[in-house]
Amino acid sequence: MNMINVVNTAARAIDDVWLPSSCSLCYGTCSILAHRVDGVVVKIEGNPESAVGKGRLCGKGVSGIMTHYDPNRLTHPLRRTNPKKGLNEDPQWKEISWDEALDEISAVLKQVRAEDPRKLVVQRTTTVTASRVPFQTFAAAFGTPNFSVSGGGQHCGNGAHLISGIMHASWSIVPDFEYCNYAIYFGASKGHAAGHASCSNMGKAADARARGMKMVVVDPICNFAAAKATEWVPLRVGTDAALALAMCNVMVNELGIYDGAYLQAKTNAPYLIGPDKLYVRDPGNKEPLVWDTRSHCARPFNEVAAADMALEGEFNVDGTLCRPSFHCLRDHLRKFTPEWAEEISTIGSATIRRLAKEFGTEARVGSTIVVDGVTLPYRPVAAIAFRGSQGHMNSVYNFYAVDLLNHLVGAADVVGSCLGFNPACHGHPDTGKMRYIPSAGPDGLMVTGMWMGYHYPYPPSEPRLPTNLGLQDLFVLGMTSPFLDSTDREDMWQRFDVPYRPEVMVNFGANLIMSIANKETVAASLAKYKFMVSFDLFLTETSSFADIVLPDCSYLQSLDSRSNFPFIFSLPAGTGEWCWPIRQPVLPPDGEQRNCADVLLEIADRVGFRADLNAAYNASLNIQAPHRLEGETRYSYAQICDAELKNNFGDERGLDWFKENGLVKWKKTPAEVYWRPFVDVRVPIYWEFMLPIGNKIAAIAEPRGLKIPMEYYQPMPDFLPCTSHCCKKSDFDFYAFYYRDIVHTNSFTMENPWLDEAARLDPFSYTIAINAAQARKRELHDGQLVWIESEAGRKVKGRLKLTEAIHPEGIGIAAMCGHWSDGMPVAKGKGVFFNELLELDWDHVSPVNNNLDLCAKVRIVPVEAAP
Amino acid sequence: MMPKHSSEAAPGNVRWDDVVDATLVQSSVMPVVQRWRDRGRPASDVRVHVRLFGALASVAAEQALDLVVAKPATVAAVVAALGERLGEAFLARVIDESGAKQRCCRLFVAGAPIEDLRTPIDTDSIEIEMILLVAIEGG
Amino acid sequence: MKWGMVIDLKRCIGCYGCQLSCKAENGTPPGVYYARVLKAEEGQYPTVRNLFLPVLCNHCEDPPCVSACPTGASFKWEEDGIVDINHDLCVGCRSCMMACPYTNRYFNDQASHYHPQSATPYEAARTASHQTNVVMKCNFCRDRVRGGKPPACVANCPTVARVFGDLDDPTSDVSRLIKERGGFTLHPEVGTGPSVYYLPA
Amino acid sequence: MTEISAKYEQLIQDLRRDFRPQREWGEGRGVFLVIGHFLVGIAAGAWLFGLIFNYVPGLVAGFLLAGGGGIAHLAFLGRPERFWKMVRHVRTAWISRGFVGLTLFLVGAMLYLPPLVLTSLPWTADSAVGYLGWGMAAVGMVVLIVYMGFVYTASKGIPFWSSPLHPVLYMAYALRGGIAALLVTMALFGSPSAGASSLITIWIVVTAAVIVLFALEIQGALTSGNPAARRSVREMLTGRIAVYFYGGTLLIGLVVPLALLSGHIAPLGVGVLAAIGLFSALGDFFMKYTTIRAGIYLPLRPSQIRYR
Repeated sequence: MNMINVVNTAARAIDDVWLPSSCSLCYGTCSILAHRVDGVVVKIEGNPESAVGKGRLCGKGVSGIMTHYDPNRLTHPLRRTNPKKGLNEDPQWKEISWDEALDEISAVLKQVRAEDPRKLVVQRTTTVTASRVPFQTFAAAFGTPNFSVSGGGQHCGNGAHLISGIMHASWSIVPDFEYCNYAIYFGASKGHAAGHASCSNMGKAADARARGMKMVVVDPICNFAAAKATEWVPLRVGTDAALALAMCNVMVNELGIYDGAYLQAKTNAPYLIGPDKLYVRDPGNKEPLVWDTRSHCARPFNEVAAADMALEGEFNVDGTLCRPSFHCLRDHLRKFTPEWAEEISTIGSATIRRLAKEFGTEARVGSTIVVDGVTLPYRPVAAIAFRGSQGHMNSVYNFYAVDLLNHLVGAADVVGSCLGFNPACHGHPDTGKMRYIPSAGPDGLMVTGMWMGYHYPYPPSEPRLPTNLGLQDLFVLGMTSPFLDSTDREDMWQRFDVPYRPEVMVNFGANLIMSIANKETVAASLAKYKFMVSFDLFLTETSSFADIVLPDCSYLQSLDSRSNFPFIFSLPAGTGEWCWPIRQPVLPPDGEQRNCADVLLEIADRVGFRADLNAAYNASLNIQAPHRLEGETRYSYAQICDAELKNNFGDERGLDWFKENGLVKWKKTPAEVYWRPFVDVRVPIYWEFMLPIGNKIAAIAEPRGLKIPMEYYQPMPDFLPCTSHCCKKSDFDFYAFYYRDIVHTNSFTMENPWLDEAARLDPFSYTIAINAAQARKRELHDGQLVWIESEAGRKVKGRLKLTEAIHPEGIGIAAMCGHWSDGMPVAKGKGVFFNELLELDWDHVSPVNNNLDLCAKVRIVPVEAAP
Repeated sequence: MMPKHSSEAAPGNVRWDDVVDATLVQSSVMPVVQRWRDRGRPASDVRVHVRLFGALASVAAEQALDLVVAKPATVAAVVAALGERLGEAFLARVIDESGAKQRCCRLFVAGAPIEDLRTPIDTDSIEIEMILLVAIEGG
Repeated sequence: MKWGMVIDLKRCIGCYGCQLSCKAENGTPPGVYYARVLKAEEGQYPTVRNLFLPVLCNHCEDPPCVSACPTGASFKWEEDGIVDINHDLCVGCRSCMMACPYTNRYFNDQASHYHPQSATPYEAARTASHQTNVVMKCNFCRDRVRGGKPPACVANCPTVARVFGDLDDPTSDVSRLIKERGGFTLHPEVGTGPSVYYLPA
Repeated sequence: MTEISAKYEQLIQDLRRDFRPQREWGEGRGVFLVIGHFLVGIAAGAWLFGLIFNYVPGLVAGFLLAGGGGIAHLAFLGRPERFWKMVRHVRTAWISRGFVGLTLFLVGAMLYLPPLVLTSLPWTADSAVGYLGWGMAAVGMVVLIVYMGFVYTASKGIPFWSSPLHPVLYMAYALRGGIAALLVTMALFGSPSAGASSLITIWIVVTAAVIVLFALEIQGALTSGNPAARRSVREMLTGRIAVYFYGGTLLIGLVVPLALLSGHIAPLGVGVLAAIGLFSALGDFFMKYTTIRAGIYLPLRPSQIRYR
């Protein structure tokens, strides 16, 4: 707690300061300057010194003051006195002291750790990136693999992050706004709303627009990105793969546009594929073979010059007839004709051909450009996908198909192309720390140099009988799992003989009752925990299931030594600067509020695993001698941050230096930004590893009665329908989907009265968007109160907003509104709780990465007659 | 409106591998591809002090133990020795089927993080720390 | 000199950064918006345009609010053309609200704060000082501007859609942009001569 | 829901509308402005006819009504304690002019009127002071009759009001109101020399004029091509204030007086005439009330945006 005392005195001593820190209204974590006068924060502005936000903030960022000063903030630890847990149970909170709280928590954790540490589930929100290290580290030291980020991953990333990782060595992808001339977005808003590096990207995208970058946005609703696009292409919800595959087909088979040199040198396109759909390998070193056109024989890929590798043709290798994977892909694509895609996506075949031609032509295959004196490949096109397109049963193929557009024309991490967020960093010039570069893994395929967890996307680990509650050790291509809360979780655990059950949850700020799926399902799983402790700012819908709620510090009262590291997460991509800002407390805690990171340290002390925690911090922060945390020494979180900073930037740049200066930055070089030509790695345009993984999973799951649909585990992408596409119920004629509103972050910011007011003034934030013509046809009127009812009979109430800017089959709702907790009175009753429409079970997740299907077939039932 | 850079774009099909000198960066990167082929091989002996943390500690009977491995020793040899002493369940968390170190397992030899199991251990009574980090992340 | 603003509708993405940074800068009470963002759509599915239109006081050359004001509370600074309100003079007759063709004036009729239970320390410091029962509106953050900073909404805009400068100076960015990109004003037919220009989306 | 938050909720809803109604004048405390305008208008009319017919009770009525009107105005102001500051902008602001007019009128009336009704005062009506008072009141009266319409015409934010007909219409209201006031006072203090018959004739003529002018204004708004003005008319004829228009303006203000005038209901006695006056005055109130409530702000139409 010593940090806090420092600030306490500071708050009185200094009476007019601008302190550099970091925003936390969303995971974009832009750099801010907080203006404190007489101990009151009177303004928050962007920090112009920083590359993260460049001194400018979105509406959420400037409004943080009202979240911090919310009188509904918790100021004392609370203990529930009503043992019954449920959606309609009042916990009957009673204030207790920190000592009582920590004693009870420690006692419970001590026992669980002795029995089986895996019974502990550590849960955190994605909104506060700074919570990642303390909570992951705590879980690791405690000894549980059961870590979750509630809706995060299941909604926005098991597909996007997995494939960005495999194909771009990064967490997400964006166009190289500085040089890109033609970007096509599939259910993404990068640069136009929420998301990673959101404010920085808003500026970069605007510059690109002003420069004349063409942007096509494929989306069922025309908002945010689509509103600013040169062309909006409305499609049927969840059919993105159909369009992308048809475009690939037109480019490769009708127009013959593809970057042969790239495919030869940087992908597995030349690898020979046998009739079993697998690589044909060298009998000796087991490396995949390619056909050497010079010596007219098959040789290991790493022994042949790229230029000599055959991309097409049929070859006989020791009696097996095989073809390069590109040849297989090219043939595979033929069946995805624009006419076929029109049936599925409702996008005209002529439009599809035009888009393919535009994308292929704009790619300027073969061209180069000089940047900072370095000649580099120039591919000014980018196909970008994110949550929207990958939030379906077909999560993997939807994203994979879209990204194929980039790889076919070599538009991957070169000038003007699709970029990963900073996949390669040569390290800090003074210390050489933070150096990471993608490298060649098994079969020469790329292994990312940096990742958020240690569950790397490639090489995928071996599927095995799961011991994690989320079954990630079976479904190895998944990250965040639905099976911690799903209706069928107990079946799954029994099916796979998971030897234990979740008993205790430590939750940081996640409101999982709202952020995953329908509330009944998640409520049922939460109610089963024997003990739950939750760190919260307010009493959320989820904290009402906790046994103890701890009053957390807001971001203006907290410390974080690595606001924007790993750089692959939320540092703007493209040219510019590497930037390492910190977050520092600007205000002291109110009442009994305490910083969660310090509380975790104290719990570790009381439970008695401080040595493990120190070791875990050393490991997760890469702290090395002489700054390593030693033995059982009781460091404060401030001391740990100080150690990390000194470890990375030298003794002279410790916490005090950073508090003074806010950040360290240094220039990016072309070899870092446009790293791909510089690094000898290949990415798979043919996912040969899928088939074996699928078989291994099936071998484990099917004897235990879980059918693994192998069509999802084929090496090449396909269009596979969502459950909603298969719904034939009459009068269920709309696809409900959600989008991320620009004024709100997850379920959190509705409690901020400024943002709530802005949302209420917005025509869409709290309403249900429906195609005007379709509404009139059904005699539905603007402002009419209706039920949106899912196939499964779940329903949400809201007011219609008639608009021309949505697909005729679409129902668009801004995500995660509709709070009901009295602990968040401003948010209560505002907007529509979309997630209520989502089922949470095996039938509604991708069988590959377990990403939740985020669309639902619904019908509209008027609550009241037209106003 | 044409982008300011397009004029500089040269025509003709320039090969990727001709554009830049791939060794520029490669030379400074440890070629990881080797890692998956390697297996450590022991021969006469050296004492190591091993400390296990987190989940590893909970599956292992002992949290701190001394081992003797044959010279010239590698970390791989130590891991193998630990496997024999602590069993398959333990080993499965440290290395995968191919014998490569699990990503989520972090190893420190005398305080320095190591990725490569071939890292030699020549100095006597050296300390090795091992911990599993949480694999999953989302958002 | 004459301060003016150019808002590039091609850059604006309707993030509400202006509306909210304005609130943060001026501590305006609930229901008072010096800056707002309007959204509307044009055309019919599928050829529809989604429009984001940030609005604020236009600081007109010939402001009807000023001539309608009986007390001179609403006035125009001679030296920089900013239309401002002297709240000590305002009697709250609201004729300026009826006179403004841009509905950018608000009557602060009650001391109020955002959280029903109490005013936040921020509001105590920044909102409480506003007079009640008077009319309020944007004054181009005149104090910031005189301190050499651009208005809060301009400084904050993440898409750099807002440019602030001297309309009398033909070489200023605002003058240049208006000329080069065909800047236009809202309701030119009313003939008030706004100092806020928009660039085509 | 408290009154404040109700108003706030209403504002949020209004700001989302394409056509935002003005609510500051005519709703809540804003109704005092309508009352003020109404009373002051009648007052000026009453004074005018009081002078024409040389009918002191009429003058007294005018004075009292004006006083009431002044108080109503104060009740409307956000900052009544600062009312005197309204003299500052006579040069441009019609509200200032009205304020000055009212002040002149009240002061003048206070100088001219007392000697007419009270004896044993230090001065008489035909003394210098009396003449001064007469003059000030006369000037004030003219200003009051003229200014009001211009207050609305100057409201560029409300297209429905900014019609050039408005001032004339308000002058007509003033006259009609003045007659009404006299008809009522007659019932109490006996008819003036000229007699009721001529008053009724004038009433009929002025009423006819009001009807014509009002019709012209509506027609003007509908044909002005301004959507906000058209919307205002819609509000008045079929919208949220139609009830006041039909019930108040038409029924009370026109149908009832004409019915009474026809003599079928009761013989045209002083009482009936007073009733006619009363109803026609009420009708005028509703006519002003509905016009004000029907005010719709000029919309900020994003469709003005051009594309490149």
